[in-house]
Amino acid sequence: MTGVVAGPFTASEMMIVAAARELAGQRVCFVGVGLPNIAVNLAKLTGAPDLELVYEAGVFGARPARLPLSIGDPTIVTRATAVTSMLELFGYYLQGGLIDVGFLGAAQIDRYGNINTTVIGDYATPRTRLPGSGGACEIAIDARQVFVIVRQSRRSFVERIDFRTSPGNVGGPNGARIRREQGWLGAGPSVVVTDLGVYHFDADGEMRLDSIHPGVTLAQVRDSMAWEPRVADRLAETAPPSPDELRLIRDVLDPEGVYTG
Amino acid sequence: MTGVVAGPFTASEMMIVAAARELAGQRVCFVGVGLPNIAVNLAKLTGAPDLELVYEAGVFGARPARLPLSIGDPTIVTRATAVTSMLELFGYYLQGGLIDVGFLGAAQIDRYGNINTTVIGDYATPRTRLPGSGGACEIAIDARQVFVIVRQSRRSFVERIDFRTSPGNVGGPNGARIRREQGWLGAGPSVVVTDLGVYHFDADGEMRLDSIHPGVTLAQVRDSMAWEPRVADRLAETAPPSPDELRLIRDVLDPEGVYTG
Amino acid sequence: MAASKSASMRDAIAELVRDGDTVAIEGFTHLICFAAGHEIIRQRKRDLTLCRLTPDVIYDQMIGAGVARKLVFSWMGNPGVGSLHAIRRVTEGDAPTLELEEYSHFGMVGRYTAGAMKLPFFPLRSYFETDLPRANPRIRPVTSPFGDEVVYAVPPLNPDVTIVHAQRADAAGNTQIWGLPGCQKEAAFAAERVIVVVEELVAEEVIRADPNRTVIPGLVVDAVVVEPFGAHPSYAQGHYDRDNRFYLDWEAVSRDEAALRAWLRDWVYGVADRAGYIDKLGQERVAALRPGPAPSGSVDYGDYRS
Amino acid sequence: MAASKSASMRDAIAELVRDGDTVAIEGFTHLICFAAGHEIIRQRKRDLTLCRLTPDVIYDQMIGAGVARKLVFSWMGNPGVGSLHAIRRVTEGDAPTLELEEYSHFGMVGRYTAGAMKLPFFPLRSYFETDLPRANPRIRPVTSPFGDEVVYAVPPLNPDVTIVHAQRADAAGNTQIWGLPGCQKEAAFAAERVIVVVEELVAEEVIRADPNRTVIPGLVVDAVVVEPFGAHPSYAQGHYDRDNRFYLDWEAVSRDEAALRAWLRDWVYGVADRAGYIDKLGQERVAALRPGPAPSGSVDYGDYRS
Repeated sequence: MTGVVAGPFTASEMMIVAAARELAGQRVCFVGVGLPNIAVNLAKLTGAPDLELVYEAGVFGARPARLPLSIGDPTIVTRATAVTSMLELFGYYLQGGLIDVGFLGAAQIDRYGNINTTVIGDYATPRTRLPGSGGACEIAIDARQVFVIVRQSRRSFVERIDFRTSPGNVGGPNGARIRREQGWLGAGPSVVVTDLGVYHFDADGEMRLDSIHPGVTLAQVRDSMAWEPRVADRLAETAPPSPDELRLIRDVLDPEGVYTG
Repeated sequence: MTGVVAGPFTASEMMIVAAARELAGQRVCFVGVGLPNIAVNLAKLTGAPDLELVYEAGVFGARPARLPLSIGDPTIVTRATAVTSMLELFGYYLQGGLIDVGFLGAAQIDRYGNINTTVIGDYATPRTRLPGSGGACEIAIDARQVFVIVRQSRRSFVERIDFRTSPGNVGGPNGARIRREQGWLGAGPSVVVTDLGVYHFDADGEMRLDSIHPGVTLAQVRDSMAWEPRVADRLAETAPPSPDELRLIRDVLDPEGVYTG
Repeated sequence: MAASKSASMRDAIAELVRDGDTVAIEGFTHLICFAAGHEIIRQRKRDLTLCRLTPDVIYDQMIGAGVARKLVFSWMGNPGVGSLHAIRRVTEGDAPTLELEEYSHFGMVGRYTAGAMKLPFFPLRSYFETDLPRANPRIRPVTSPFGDEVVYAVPPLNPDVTIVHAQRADAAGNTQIWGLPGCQKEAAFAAERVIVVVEELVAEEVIRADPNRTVIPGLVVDAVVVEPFGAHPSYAQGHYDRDNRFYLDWEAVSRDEAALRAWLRDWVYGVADRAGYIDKLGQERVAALRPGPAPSGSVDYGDYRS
Repeated sequence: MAASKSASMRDAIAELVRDGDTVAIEGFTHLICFAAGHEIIRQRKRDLTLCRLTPDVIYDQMIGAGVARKLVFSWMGNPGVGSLHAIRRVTEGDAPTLELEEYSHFGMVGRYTAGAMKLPFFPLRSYFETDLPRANPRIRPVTSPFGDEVVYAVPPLNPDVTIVHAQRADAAGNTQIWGLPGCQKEAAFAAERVIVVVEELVAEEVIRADPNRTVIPGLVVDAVVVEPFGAHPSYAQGHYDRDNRFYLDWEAVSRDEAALRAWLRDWVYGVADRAGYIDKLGQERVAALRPGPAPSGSVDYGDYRS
């Protein structure tokens, strides 16, 4: 990676690159398909060559011959080192504590990293019926840490989520205590990567803006969330994608621009 | 099968034949190796051709090319229709309620069919340390019915067993109620085949001698047990092994006389 | 040796799926039996409770056709594409008409597992500090008898009928799957009745050559239906690819109730069976989904006879 | 790609098995790693808690050699032959010196499973109306939160080290087994450290050709030891037969403490490693245990790249 600016890049590319960099030093990652899949594979090719991938569909050690189009893509099975039943995947791998980093998306997220992917509106008579938990609630509890990738807006970064599908730092300062007392395996969300910036969490469990992406203003960030964000004392500008990172994304990982266009 | 007497036969052969006949009409049988294995295979060749065998070691639909020498014999795996982990064997097959008949042996058995295979003497400082439950306690609870094969003596047919490893009809009349109230899948022991005779159980859960083997006297039976046995009003003599049954045992199932000599 | 359980899809569904049944068509992204779903629609079954971790396009079609009164699930969506609009239409707004009972993936897996093991509950470390136990009172805390730790529990799920698609089975129902196994084994063992739908019916000897490959024993199988390409537009590892175009196209069909009705008329009611569906799809499209070869290689079980 | 975990048996046992550890050498009748047991004896490990559903001849040897202070098990015996007399000598009479913690088979399987799943307990329908919960206070009743049914629970078992014998693995520890899988997978996932001992080290490509055959992923494996014939006198499906004569002969050895000491001197302390043991056993005896061929046949995973 170099510091050379590589010319224009998309918001998706910036998100992928920012997430990939956060994976440096991590060992075992639980992946769905889409942006996390590309981020994880970029990390393997750059700062985290030893990263081991566990796919939610039941694959360990995938060696896809093409970019998987969905988590239902047979290319992640052929020439993998292991495939596994859902009982073993969720029981032995995830709940068994083998996953260092899990990725989550979000329809709504609050300042403590609690996530809603269930309904918008009332549960019984929702305005919008979302997909539900899937494995998200388990990832939030069992993965040693959680990375969230989400596009930021006043509809997604909300003061109060309509339904808590996946617990983040719960109610703030007490989050860590709750996790510890209830014997959770995971420490909760550690990174939120959006199209505008990168957040980490303060010791009391609240999200803190640590860097904003090139070309993004703090005002834009504030306009795209429902609460007044904490901002790092020394707010950084996210280093833009390097030529090498962009080349890997565009030529190797998503040559048809399915996810990154 | 014919009624023709086939000349001399061993006590083991009589036990095998008597057990095999009891299997008529049964569908799925849980087998260990030894006498039950031969009995089950004899039943398949005679009165219970549709019997399906589940081996405790994790094999369904075995087609052994030789008589298995132990439950640890690879011949039961090659050309079976399925092999399975212990979790699935005990969880899905046995506790899942798929087993119609399970076989148990016994170091001690009482009049209610409760069985000890754990210790003789005090548990903490035993005179004899026996193998323990293995799967016996599960078979006794989960198999729809249980067949016991045991050689009879004052040491094995006792007034009070030293340790209850596998529950039979528990305390007698209340046994069926206990099984029902606790939601057991199995109805408990239904047959006890010994070297002297065949027992079934009365409605109140106590063993009843229904037939004695050819050449055995009722006095002999009484001398070989520690309680005064109930005897059927019309005590039968067990039909001796037919020539066909003996031929199958000697020529096909155990040509080297490993178990039946 | 064992009696044949071979049946046509029509007969298998007619005899084994009854109005009001709880039905699971399982398969996590892989081996989803669209063929059975379509036959259930064609036979106009009603009031089904449909169970599945990931109600995807097949359940959108079935619920759009009106076969179900309730859905038990953990994630509903058109994977990689978006929403299931037929399901959303009956679950959103002031008067939803489809009852929902919702878990997480591991919760659903635990339910099938408890069902297969005849356990009164399955414990798991999910649901802490979430709204799911409030939304679904069948997710309940349970205290460990060792150290008083509290975890959650889900109740057993024992479908009346589980339908599993597989690469191959013998006539007795011994069924082999390779690629993602999902939770088909647990769903099958948990069920009262099991229908296996296969790409290929094989001789018993093929199954017996590799007993570790057997995922579901004939012991629990009631009918074996041979229906090549029966998992389209999902995939069967080694047989055909996911037809991604279908999933993309479904978005527009599913959004528009009239389009959905037209689709069902053309592709389900309007064809007699799966063969008719495939004819309509066209050999070119089918052929394009065939992968190249990637053989597993053979292992030796050893012939033990001396 | 992944770093090699290849190690000699000597190094693997020296580095990964420590005095006082809880050790599981699993394998239900199949793939019992006698080679690792002997190395543990040779290195004079002490105070081990040995876990295993079926402590058979290998644990009789290890306990006879004095490596253990405790045994956690469900059935102890010399299968098809009789008793384990070395174990009986330290568990019978007025002052047993080996501590026992005893379950049933499903109880042990449930313990490993709870260990693998980090569950505080595993529920099961065993132990009703038996003396086992009285003999072992770690078998406890648990009430279902659905309908108040009471079943029993066992606590998780998380060995410090699990040792698994297998037909083959790659250098990263991705391990494939065919034939009886026992509960090796659960015991491995539950363990802090895992040693895999294989008949054959194979290229990663062999493993990747058939990912469904992988029972233990390299992810949980710390060392891969190549030790052909390392499961003798038990068997490795497709590689060699059970050496039944050994089990029969063990009866006399095990009954007589002096004979056992002599046996350990000749066959364990007196040989440097497994190769020495096999030399001593003789090529004729080894060759007689080889089965004929029984190939599984190959299946097609499909090459998906377009």
